Order: sequence, then structure tokens, then C-alpha cells
Amino acid sequence: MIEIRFHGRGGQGSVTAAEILAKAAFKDGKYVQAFPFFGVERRGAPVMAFTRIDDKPIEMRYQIYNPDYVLVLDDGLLNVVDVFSGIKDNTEVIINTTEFEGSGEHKVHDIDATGIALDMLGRNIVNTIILGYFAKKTQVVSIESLVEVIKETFPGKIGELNAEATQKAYEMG
Amino acid sequence: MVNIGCVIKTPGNTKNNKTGSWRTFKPILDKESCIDCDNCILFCPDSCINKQHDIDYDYCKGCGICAHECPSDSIEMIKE
Amino acid sequence: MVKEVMTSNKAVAEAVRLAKPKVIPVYPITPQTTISEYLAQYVADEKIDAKYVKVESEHSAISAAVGASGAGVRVFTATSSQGLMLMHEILYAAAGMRTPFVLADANRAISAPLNIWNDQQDSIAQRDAGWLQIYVENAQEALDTTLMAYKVSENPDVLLPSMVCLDGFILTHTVEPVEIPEEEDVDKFLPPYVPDHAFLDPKQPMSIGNFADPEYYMEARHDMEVAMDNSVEIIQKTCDEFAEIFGRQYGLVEPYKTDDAEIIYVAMGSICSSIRVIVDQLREKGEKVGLLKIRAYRPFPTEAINEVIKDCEKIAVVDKNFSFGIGGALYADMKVKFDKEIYGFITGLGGRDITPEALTEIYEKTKNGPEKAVTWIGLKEE
Amino acid sequence: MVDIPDKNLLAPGHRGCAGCGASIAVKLALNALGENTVAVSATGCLEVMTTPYPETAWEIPFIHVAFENSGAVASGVESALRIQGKDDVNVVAFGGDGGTVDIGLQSLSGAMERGHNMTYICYDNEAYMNTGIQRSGATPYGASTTTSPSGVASFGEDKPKKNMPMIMAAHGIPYVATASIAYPEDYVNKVKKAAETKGPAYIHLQQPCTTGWGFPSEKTIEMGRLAVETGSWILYEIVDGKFEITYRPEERKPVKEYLAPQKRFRHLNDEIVEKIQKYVDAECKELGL
Repeated sequence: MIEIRFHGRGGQGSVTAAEILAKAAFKDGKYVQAFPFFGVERRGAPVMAFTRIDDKPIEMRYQIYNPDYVLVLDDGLLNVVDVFSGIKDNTEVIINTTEFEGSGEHKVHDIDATGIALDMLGRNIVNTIILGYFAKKTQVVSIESLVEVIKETFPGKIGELNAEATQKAYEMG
Repeated sequence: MVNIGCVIKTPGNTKNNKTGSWRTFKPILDKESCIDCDNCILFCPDSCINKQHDIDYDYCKGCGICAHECPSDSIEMIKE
Repeated sequence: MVKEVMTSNKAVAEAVRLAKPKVIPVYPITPQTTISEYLAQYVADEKIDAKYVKVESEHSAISAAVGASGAGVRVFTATSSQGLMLMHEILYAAAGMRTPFVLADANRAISAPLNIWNDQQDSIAQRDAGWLQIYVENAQEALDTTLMAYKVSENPDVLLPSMVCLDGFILTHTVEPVEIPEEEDVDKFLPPYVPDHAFLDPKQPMSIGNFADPEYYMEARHDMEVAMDNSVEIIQKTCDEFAEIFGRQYGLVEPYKTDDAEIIYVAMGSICSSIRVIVDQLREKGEKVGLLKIRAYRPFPTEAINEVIKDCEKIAVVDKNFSFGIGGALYADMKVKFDKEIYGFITGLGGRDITPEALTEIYEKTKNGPEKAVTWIGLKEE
Repeated sequence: MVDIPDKNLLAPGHRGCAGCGASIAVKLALNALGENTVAVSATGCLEVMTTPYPETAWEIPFIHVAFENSGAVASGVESALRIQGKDDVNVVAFGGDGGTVDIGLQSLSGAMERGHNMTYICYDNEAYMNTGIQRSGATPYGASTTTSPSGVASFGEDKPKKNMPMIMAAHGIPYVATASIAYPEDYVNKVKKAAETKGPAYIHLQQPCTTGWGFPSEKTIEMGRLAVETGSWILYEIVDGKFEITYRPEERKPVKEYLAPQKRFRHLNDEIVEKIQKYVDAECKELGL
């Protein structure tokens, strides 16, 4: 069982990212589950989403308290919420940032997803990009499935662009 | 034993209920002086006057609208 | 056979598409809303040949549903929480008029305080309305149960409406893999609705929704009790037929590792998944524990439950609802029906997450004999 | 002249009061609509007196569900009929004033706004008669009811009648009309027009009630006529937004002639009667009567 927690802000697509990851892993032949932290948060407020991936059917339906991976879509959240809450010794944390200075306590990867997004999409939407980086770093999900699901989720040009950006992030991983 | 959901599949069967027994005054129509205005038919709440101006006493409750609305005074209400 | 990753709300919408209702009056409310959205889109895209009635309230949703079902067509509606409470009066009318349509309820807490999250107080509050109530555990079951609900409700020996209860957010907004049945298989399983008992046709006039005085009222209500009793067997039969075509077997109840269990959890809905995980963990430690999942809450499957629990020592009933001074509704029903050592546990109200620790605590308390007959689990200390 | 059909579609034997205006209202409407009609009713006198199980006075398909929802029930019925291709079946809903202007307003408003092809007829007897004469939003100024009684410090209902037809007209529906059972030709024509209208139609029908208003049973029609002849009830229609008076009294009688025979107004002093007369005058002036 692999448990992943996403941190983002309302409107940044954290829930969509959690679902895309689940769908991609499903394409890889896994059992999956993804859900938002059920809130009434509006655009801009901190939000969470969760994905579980396993080789057998997933039964548990409580929230994820001790994630194996944490994905942070917005480094501004580091000052607002404890993204490291409940993490284990081997938990890996991926943060969209250019200036994170970790204490060395945690396994932290940083990627400038915003840079890629602004460069390739023309706007700061990083939810799929960070998944590309995650795929390479962790091998939890295949980039092929990820790209397929992104194209299915966003039909047309926007999907193509997102897929390219995700591919780029994958190569940076 | 009731029908499922108390549905009634016999349209118009309130005719089983002879409301004529409610009556204390009875309308008597004089066809001689009747001018065929049909007011009595139109205004009868109990649909008991037919096209030929025959009054069905099985249902007439004796409300007196027909007599009151008769322009030729052809209907008289008499005590049962 | 297509398998896709989707929420339970989408799964319900897919079932509705396959069941081919003719009228869909529905009003949005969190967390049911996406059902109303999917169905509006399906109608807009002609994926369903139905009239989507954009009603102005849940009260009108259920009223239009009764009207349409009374007029003789298959009908679907959905709601949640306050919406179901607003429907309350007409839920009774729908059952009494024997309009056999299906309503999906995205289980959510009741105000006040205002809360949009999951518990089951909303549908439990409607348990005496004369509706069949089936509680589902996952998205697949939500889809399958919606299809089966039509078949059961429309059975001439039942003719009562069905409520498919799915936990808000925990199911409605969680994606997981779902197998979508083939249309031709569903058509075979669920033929078109052809009512005989009530419909509105000028060629064969009938009056429905009539006035009944003391001479007839009790018989009419008693007939509903008989129909509810009939539904026990018909639900099981329908589950078996469903399994034959689609390969997934459901029942009135679903036991898990109960054969030699000394303590059995009894619960409804999505919590059963998590309890199964805990049962496995406790079993590994040598504890003789099992789970009895109640799918059909109304009709109450007394015999099916008895079959499973008759030899166990203690029962822990997990309720996401409560009745003041009594405890959970399922707990109260179990106490009425069975002369056993039964304890009640109130959990997860208003979306309070039910953690593995909470579920383990329920087991420990039951094993050791709780201080109270009914215990609130997960309540914060002062 | 009004055509007299061979068969009445509201059968005798129903439990309406002797002299019941609601029965006349429904009988005339069904005459106009014909057999190819489905009727919906709100809870109220009409439902209770016509469908005492196992008997029904209805010769056409009929459905009742509850008090406040006949607009929504009719929406469901209409939708079900249309999706089955039964486009020629008339759908008519009847509600009393309570079921229409008070508790059923939301349901009706939704149904009208959605554009269902149906006719809604409010049979307005100006109070909750089924439960024993309690005031409704349609009870007129000065009327004494059991919940707006006259008393030492009260002259009865102290608010004017809710202007329901205009509220319906504000929905922008293609057909709105007022009518009276005392003018059957006018009423029947309006029901026919409403049925022919593609989309929602609303008829607000004044229907005197012998029991609730307190007059002898033979005067049901006379009261309706007095209401119209005094200008207390104005007959008009609004077709696609165009307003037109459909009946003009030759000479408007004083309101007192309408109020005096009714027990519900008997307590009124000259001052209140004068006030009512002024209300009526203003209303007639506004509508061009």
C-alpha cells in the first residue's frame, strides 16, 4: 500500500492531481482510491487530497495520517500548514519551489514546477507537472499512463500542453 | 382488502353514494314554462340535471341553486 | 465490460443511465450535487432519453417524482441531508401511493450546527417512511445496488420505493475502480417498467392518491408492511439474479470472518471497509472477531442477521446516527430483535474521521465490557 | 352559450356541501377540457370530497399527493406524459387558495417558471374551508374567519387579498386569467384558451363558498355575480403579456350589496365598508374598469 498526500490551494487542482495519479496507477494495473479532504474551502485556501495505490483491493476509508509521499503544489503553504505532519522516516516530500532550504531532517525534493508551467502553459497550473516529477523520482506510476490520463482528463490542446510539461518534469526527475 | 395504494379503478363510482338523502327541499321543474337557458344544468354542483332537464333525485342535495338561477321561475323548491 | 476509476456519485449516475428512467426531477445539494450534474449532462447529450425536471426544491423533486411515477414511468431522484428532510412528508406519500422509484441519498449530517459532512442521520430519520433502504459500501456497490433497487421496487409483490444510501464524500467524492455493466445485460436484467397497479391514462381512468377513512387506512398501511416483508426474499432473489448475469454477489447482509467469531461488529455503509481491515489486524493477533455488514436496513433482515450472530458472544453495533436517550438506530433495532449482549457505539457524526484506533477501541471496549451500553467514540476530551 | 356535454366528468355522489361552488368550478372546467385530460389536485375540500376510497367522482385520471405540491406533482405528470409522446393530453391542476397562494406558492412558481404545458386553476374561496374557515393569503380585507375573527379590537382580516394572478403574470407565462363560476361562458372559454396555450396557463377562479362565507346554499352563483357586478372581483385575461378586461358590468353596484348578504362581513361598520369601497374603486381604476 502506498499512500500519497497532496497539499495545495483551492483552485490549484490538488484534487484533480490525486485523481489523475489514481487513474494512471489504475492503468498500470493497480488498485486505487483517491479523495479530497472534504472541506468547504474556496479558491486560495489550503486544501488536501489523498491517493492510495495497492496491488490488492483497498478497503480502508479513513484519511491518510502517515503518508509515504507528500506533494506540495505551492511553497507558500509551508508557512501556513505543517506539510510534514505524520510523515514517516522514509517519507519523501516533493515541493514546488525554487528556494526551499530544508533542515535535512526529511527527504525533500524540490522542483520549479511553476517555472515549467509559466514557460510551457503560460499560467501557474502545476498539478500535472509535479506528478511527472513524482513519477520519475518514485517509480510509483508510469509516465506513459500518466500522460494518457492527463490527455483524457483535459481533451484537446490544453491536454497536449499539460502532457508535454509533465513529460518535461519527468525528465528533470 | 384494499387496492394497492388505495388506487380507485372504477371512475365515477361515487354514483354509488346516493346523496339525494341529504335533501330537505326538492326542486320541481315545470318543463312547460322552461325556456331552455340551461342555467340549472350549468350551475348544478352535483351534475344531476341532464340535457332534457330531468332532475336526478338520487343525487340532488336540494341546494336550490337551480331554482334561484332560473330566469323563468320554472323550478319550485318544495319541502320533502 | 468497461472498468473505470470514478466516484460513487458517477457510479450512481452510470446506473441511472443504464436503468433508463423517463423522468429525473432533481435538485442539487452537497454532496449529492455531482449526481444531478452528471444526469443533466447525460440528458443534454442524449445519453438518456428522459425529461430532466429542473425543480426549485427537494420538496418539488420528490413531488414531481411521485407525479411522474404515478403517471406510469420509471423515475429517479437524488438528494442529501436537509434535502431529504425537506422531502420527509412526501417520502411517506410516495410509499403509501406505492410509487416504486429510486432515490439515491448521499448521506450527510443534519443541521444544526450546519455541517456538510457524512453521517447517516438523514436517511435514518426516514426509516419509517415505508421505503426500502439499502446502505452501500463502495462505488461498485452503489452502481449495482441502484440497478437492483429498481428491480426490487418494481416487483409486483413489493411496489415500494427504494433509497440507496451512500456515504457523503467518503463515497460520493472518492474515486476508485468501477466495472460498468453492458447495456444489453442490464436490459436483460431490468426490463422496462410496465405498471399495472397505478398509472394515469385517459383511456383507462383511475384515481390515485385518494382519501381513506378509518375503514380502510389500516389495511392500506398493513399492506405496506406485508410488501416490506415480501421484499426480504425478493431482494435476495434479485441479488442472486444479478450475480448470475454480472458475477458480483450481494445479499441482505454480508458476513466477514464471522463463522467462529466471538465478537461481531455490526455496521452499515462505507465504514464496513475499514472495519474489515481492523478485523484482519485483530485476527492476526488471535482475536476471534468478525463483521456483519447490514445492506438492507429496511426491510430489516432479522433472519439473515440471526443466522450470522446466533453463536457469537458479544455484538458491537457501530452507528453513524443516534436517537436521544436510546443510542444508534441500528443498535436499538438489534436490541429489540435479539436477546444477546449487544453494545452500541456512536461514531463519525458530522464527518468526524473514523480512525483505525477508534475502530480498535470499539473492539476493546466490547471485549472488556463497556461502562455504558452506548458509548460515543472519537469524542474530544475537554 | 356554453355547450352542455353528454357526460359530466365529475360524477354525482361526491361529498361536497349542498350548493358547493368548487364542484361547479371543476365540473365546468372538465366540460371544457374533455376526457383526454389528467387532473391533479392539492389537498383540500376538492380532494377530500371527490375521492373517499373506494369511490371517486372523477371520470378522468386523477392524482393527489399533498397540500403544497400540486404544481410540482403536475410537473412530474406532464413530464411523464410528454416523454411518452402523449402530447395531446391536457394536464390540469386544481388548488384551493390555501394550496395555491400560501403553502403551494413555491411549487406552483417553479412549475410555471419551468414552462410545463399545463393549466393550473386556483379555485379561490378565500379561506381554508376544508379545515373550517381559517384565513389565507387570499382572504379579503374585513372578512371574519376563525383565525382572523372580528372582536372587540378587530374587524376581521386586516390585510387585503394577495394579488395572485398578477404574481403569476410576473412569471411571464403565456396565459393568465381571472374568472368566476357565476360567468360560465367566460370561464369555460378561458379554460379552453388555457388548454390550447402551449406552455403554462393560470386561471384564478373566484368560487363562493356557502359554508365559509355564510350565505344560503342557493345563492352560490348570486354571490359570484355580486362580486363581479360590484367590481370586487374583476374578470380579465393576460395573453402573452397583453391585458384585457373580459367582462364589464353595465353599472358598477355598491360593494355593500356584495358584503351585506355574507355572514363573514356582517360585523363590518360603515367606516370599514367605506374603506373597502375605496379599495375596490382604486383597483377598478387601476385595471380600467
